[in-house]
Amino acid sequence: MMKDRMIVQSQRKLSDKIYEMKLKGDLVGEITSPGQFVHIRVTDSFEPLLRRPISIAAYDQAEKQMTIIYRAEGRGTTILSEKRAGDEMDVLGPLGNGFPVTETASGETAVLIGGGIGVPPLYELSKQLNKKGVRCIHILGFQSSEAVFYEKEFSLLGETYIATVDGSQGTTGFVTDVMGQIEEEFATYYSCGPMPMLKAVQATYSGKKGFLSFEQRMGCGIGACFACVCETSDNVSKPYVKVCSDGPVFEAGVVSI
Amino acid sequence: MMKDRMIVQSQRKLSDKIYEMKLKGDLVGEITSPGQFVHIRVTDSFEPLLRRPISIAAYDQAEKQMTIIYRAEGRGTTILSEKRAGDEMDVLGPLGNGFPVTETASGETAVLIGGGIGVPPLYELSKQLNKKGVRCIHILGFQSSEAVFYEKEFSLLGETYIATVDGSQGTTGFVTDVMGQIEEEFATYYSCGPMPMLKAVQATYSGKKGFLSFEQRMGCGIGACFACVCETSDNVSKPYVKVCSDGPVFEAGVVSI
Amino acid sequence: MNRLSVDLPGLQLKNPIMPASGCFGFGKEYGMLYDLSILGAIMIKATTLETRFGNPTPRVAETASGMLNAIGLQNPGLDGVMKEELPWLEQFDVPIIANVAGTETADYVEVAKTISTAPNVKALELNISCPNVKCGGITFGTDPEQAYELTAAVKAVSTVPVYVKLSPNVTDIKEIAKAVEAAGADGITMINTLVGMRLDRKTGRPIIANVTGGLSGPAIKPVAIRMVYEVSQVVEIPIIGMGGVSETDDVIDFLSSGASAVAVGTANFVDPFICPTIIEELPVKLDELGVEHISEIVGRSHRL
Amino acid sequence: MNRLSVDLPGLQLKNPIMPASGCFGFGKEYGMLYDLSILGAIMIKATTLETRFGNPTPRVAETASGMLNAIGLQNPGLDGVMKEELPWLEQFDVPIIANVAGTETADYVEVAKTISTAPNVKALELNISCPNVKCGGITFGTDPEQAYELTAAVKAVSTVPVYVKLSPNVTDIKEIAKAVEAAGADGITMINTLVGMRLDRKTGRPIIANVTGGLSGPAIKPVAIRMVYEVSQVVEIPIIGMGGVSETDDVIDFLSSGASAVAVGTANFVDPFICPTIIEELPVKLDELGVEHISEIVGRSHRL
Ligand SMILES: Cc1cc2nc3c(=O)[nH]c(=O)nc-3n(C[C@H](O)[C@H](O)[C@H](O)COP(=O)(O)OP(=O)(O)OC[C@H]3O[C@@H](n4cnc5c(N)ncnc54)[C@H](O)[C@@H]3O)c2cc1C
Ligand SMILES: Cc1cc2nc3c(=O)[nH]c(=O)nc-3n(C[C@H](O)[C@H](O)[C@H](O)COP(=O)(O)OP(=O)(O)OC[C@H]3O[C@@H](n4cnc5c(N)ncnc54)[C@H](O)[C@@H]3O)c2cc1C
Ligand SMILES: Cc1cc2nc3c(=O)[nH]c(=O)nc-3n(C[C@H](O)[C@H](O)[C@H](O)COP(=O)(O)O)c2cc1C
Ligand SMILES: Cc1cc2nc3c(=O)[nH]c(=O)nc-3n(C[C@H](O)[C@H](O)[C@H](O)COP(=O)(O)O)c2cc1C
Ligand code: FES
Ligand code: FES
Repeated sequence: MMKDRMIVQSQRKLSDKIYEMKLKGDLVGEITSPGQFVHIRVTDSFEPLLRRPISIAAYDQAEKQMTIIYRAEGRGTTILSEKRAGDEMDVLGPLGNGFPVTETASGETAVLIGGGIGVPPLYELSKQLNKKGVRCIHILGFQSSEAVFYEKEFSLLGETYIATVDGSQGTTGFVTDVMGQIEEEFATYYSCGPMPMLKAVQATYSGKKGFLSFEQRMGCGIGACFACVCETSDNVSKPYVKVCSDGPVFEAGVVSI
Repeated sequence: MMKDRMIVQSQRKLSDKIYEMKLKGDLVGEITSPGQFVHIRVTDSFEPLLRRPISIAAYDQAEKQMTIIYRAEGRGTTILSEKRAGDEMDVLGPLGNGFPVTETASGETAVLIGGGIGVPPLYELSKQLNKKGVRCIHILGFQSSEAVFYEKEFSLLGETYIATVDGSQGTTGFVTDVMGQIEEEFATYYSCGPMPMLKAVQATYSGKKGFLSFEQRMGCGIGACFACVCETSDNVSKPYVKVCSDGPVFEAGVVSI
Repeated sequence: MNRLSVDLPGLQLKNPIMPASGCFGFGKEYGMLYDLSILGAIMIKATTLETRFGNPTPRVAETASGMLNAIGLQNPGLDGVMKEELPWLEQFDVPIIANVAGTETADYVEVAKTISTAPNVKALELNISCPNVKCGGITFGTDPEQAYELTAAVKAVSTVPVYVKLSPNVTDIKEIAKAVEAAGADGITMINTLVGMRLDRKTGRPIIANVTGGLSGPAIKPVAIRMVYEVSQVVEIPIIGMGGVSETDDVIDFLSSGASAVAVGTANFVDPFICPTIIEELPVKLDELGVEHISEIVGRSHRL
Repeated sequence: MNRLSVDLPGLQLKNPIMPASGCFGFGKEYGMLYDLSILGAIMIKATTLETRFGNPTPRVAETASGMLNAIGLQNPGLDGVMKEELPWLEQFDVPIIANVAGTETADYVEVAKTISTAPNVKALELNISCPNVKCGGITFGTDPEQAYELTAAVKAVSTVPVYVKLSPNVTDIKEIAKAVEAAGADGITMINTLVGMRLDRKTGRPIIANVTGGLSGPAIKPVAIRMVYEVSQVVEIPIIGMGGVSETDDVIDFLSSGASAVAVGTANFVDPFICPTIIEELPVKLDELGVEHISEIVGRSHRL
């Protein structure tokens, strides 16, 4: 973990309100797994005050470059979307524990299920699983076709199913509607998305080995403030976990949802 | 008075912490006299919250362009100094009543006395007086030679004396030290600068016709909030004046200093 | 149907937006920028019995997302307001809420009695919460009994409904609210400013000549929203909410927390067109929220 | 001579800078970023008698130049703090100020008695001002008599000096300060958070699951400075000031207003290196101000 002044390399709009930004800096050298995140200070002023947690969507340690993909919705992410190549930004990271690539063996199949802005960290995960010889199936859920991004990038890494709530692209409905259609055997699943989706995914694949990445509103991002706790299920020894430092990725069943 | 989104045409550093910025917009069409000011919102965010009052240093109505000169000291003016050509800014103005050019007749002499960031509005004033055929003598006070700006510009418009507190340029001391040396007759004086300077100028030239431009911390800038009042001298009928809407320029003797 | 209309004691508002007292003078300056008839109402600058010059300057200082002021109730006095300011405002089709201030009960009563007879004054706003005057003002606003007495005394003489403006500088604002309701107040306006201070970095001395000032602007909005939420659940009379309103979403927040209408203070200095802008944007917001009439969102933060 | 040293009851500080309680956990996380021995002191997270899970999430929400929190005093309980957290902190050359919380006098007393015996705990900070727990906490902080009783009870059992942490959510903070001084408090820490609220824009419901939260950050600094200014003039005991400190200039402001040392809370989240940065910059500021030792600026806002 370090605080780095990273340099914006590029900024591009991918779809409705969704932006992809490339950043360069020494921080990249410390990333250890896909699914870790960074805590970004979008301005040097004190308004907006807090950092914004954003997942690392891809990284290249040789180039010291990483990619983030985010939705410009509120005040902080809107300011983020106005940065241009060459701008400097205060980035804290890498934070947290990402998806365990080791949990799926070469030759096995993994299902990666993402919803909305939960999709980005699955991209680096799929790249690493592919590299290892794991077959990846991607199920990506969005509100509508205008919100879809990185479909082509994922397709290059494995079968990719899209679900949209309004039916404007792919299957009409939720990722779980696609999950029901997949008949193949698989070893593990990995998922990132909004809480109701994670809940549905865990229920649908109950009994399967899976890893879920959670979101919570954060203060410090490093485990000191107790803002981001989740209660654990009864069968876990600790009463709570912190999303920022114990997670954001937990094995299915750990967090009570 | 209007609220205009003006476009930054250029930004350049003149001396230690002093910047000159040119702005373009319809607002320029409404300027009626030198010494009026604009109230600038330096950011679209709410931090810093308040607008900053800055004098109009020069304007060109045909080109819809005006110049401001300011010291980047606090939070607001520092943000101002980071603007680049092409940026848009929310500017309210022109505000207040400026220096009366009419009070000096063609062929007469006027003394213009400025201190620090009180110097800028005297530039447009001198241009207009010159145009009218008034002979201008400029006495400009600064902290040190590093803070001096627009000496050449003023010299082209008339005799120009510099005083610096540390003696690194021109007369050592204050503008009043130069004023004592001027032996010529003059019809009027015009002054802008910090309160202690205005006080000293008014005392030195007591009995003379003069016009002083005042500063006060402001809220609204248009006369509604009563932040910027000054008490008047006993011989004036109103008990107070507002710097923003009654001033910033008052005839010597009106404001109690 | 007007989707933005609000009916309150004495006040038939075209829309729930009005400039807050002290941030709009008596309307003349903003009247040069837009037609004041579009406003829901206007809360004019505090009026006292006698002319007041107010506090020495500096009277304002900026703080993080906020500002301090210590104007000290400068105003032309009851006479001047009755003879000059209110008649001038009659050209506009807009109800006036007269902010009444004083140092003791007798002044409040005298100002209230007279000013409530002005034809365009449709309600009074009893200022028991001004932190910037030495005696009177805030002391009435921090003690439930004194607040009760003063409200009752003013109610007895006013010919128009009386709203009482509460101070946030108290341990329990609900108590003061209940006291003024019991005394017959027709409505509550809240919040006035929080008492704060800023020092000069070089000298270490207070910037505001009056030493302390009232904190307003976006910084205080979370406190204001909390207080409106609390008070609206313990009184039956309507609330006009304020404190940091700077954009249309803030109005939605105040209404949701339990206010029936909203006043805009400091934001007028930041953007002199903020009131007309909000009034224009409100119907669009209602569409986004799927709401037909603005009254539907009042109090939704705590409605079941 | 160390230009930054500060001597307070029980505390010999290398410098006046310490992280505020609840914003630094028990030091482990920030300890991964820098050497905790450089700090003046550490105010650890509130310790209660039993383990507490705290409030449901969301527990934080951002506001203009500030944030709300309603953590609800989550902590491992007295036992856990005594056995794990405090021993871990012993590796650093830094005095610990233990923040003590509870719901009734008996808990406070029991926690205080035990925790004051830990070798690195040099002072207690009695938390009578936490706005985020249902009973206890803030009620002790808003009533001078209860504040007196509790302070006296804790003083009777503590083996180290006791500082009392005051709530800003009161009509007159001077009264509470005088009460705890009379009860034997060795110092005062102030301010805790202002009670505030933020609503979700779509639903209109409170974002914080606990409904209200404590407002901290730059937004509250003017209120904090005003209160330190007021209290430092009516008590003899020293004050550790806090509320919005985010840069070195803010430290100068708090010292000028009358605090002898300064705690940094929310700013740690914005910049995890803020404490070391301020400590590094302080001597430069002293040079700029032409001051040899930091104690010279304490209280200069009201010194003659
Ligand atoms: C571990 C983690 C990884 C994330 N990765 C991504 C990503 O790769 N791409 C992406 O677009 N988004 C991601 N998010 C969500 C992202 O952090 C929020 O969308 C963002 O903080 C909202 O900020 P804003 O300025 O748009 O909204 P505002 O409404 O201005 O935010 C106000 C406050 O609420 C917090 N907040 C609001 N929504 C969320 C949320 N959903 N989760 C956490 N905090 C929130 C903000 O951080 C801020 O403190 C991630 C969240 C977490 C916790
Ligand atoms: C009518 C008028 C004309 C002016 N013309 C010029 C000019 O041409 N060039 C120039 O450099 N400066 C001018 N000033 C002064 C200028 O407004 C301040 O230097 C500036 O507002 C400081 O802002 P900041 O962000 O640097 O400081 P901060 O310390 O961040 O300011 C905090 C607050 O204090 C106010 N403030 C601080 N100093 C002053 C001051 N001296 N006068 C008024 N308000 C102040 C700010 O406006 C702001 O509200 C003028 C002031 C007035 C009243
Ligand atoms: C410069 C200024 C002057 C004010 N004068 C008055 C006043 O005369 N009477 C009054 O009741 N409130 C006065 N207030 C308080 C406002 O009406 C309002 O309650 C407060 O500023 C909070 O709203 P805001 O954050 O939108 O400004 C004044 C506020 C400011 C900033
Ligand atoms: C997330 C968070 C947790 C806090 N927890 C505690 C606590 O356990 N005990 C306490 O006395 N104060 C607690 N506080 C209050 C701070 O110690 C401090 O008094 C307050 O935040 C004001 O300072 P700041 O503006 O620098 O944050 C907490 C504050 C925050 C933001
Ligand atoms: S965000 Fe502070 S503990 Fe997780
Ligand atoms: S700044 Fe508001 S009256 Fe002058």
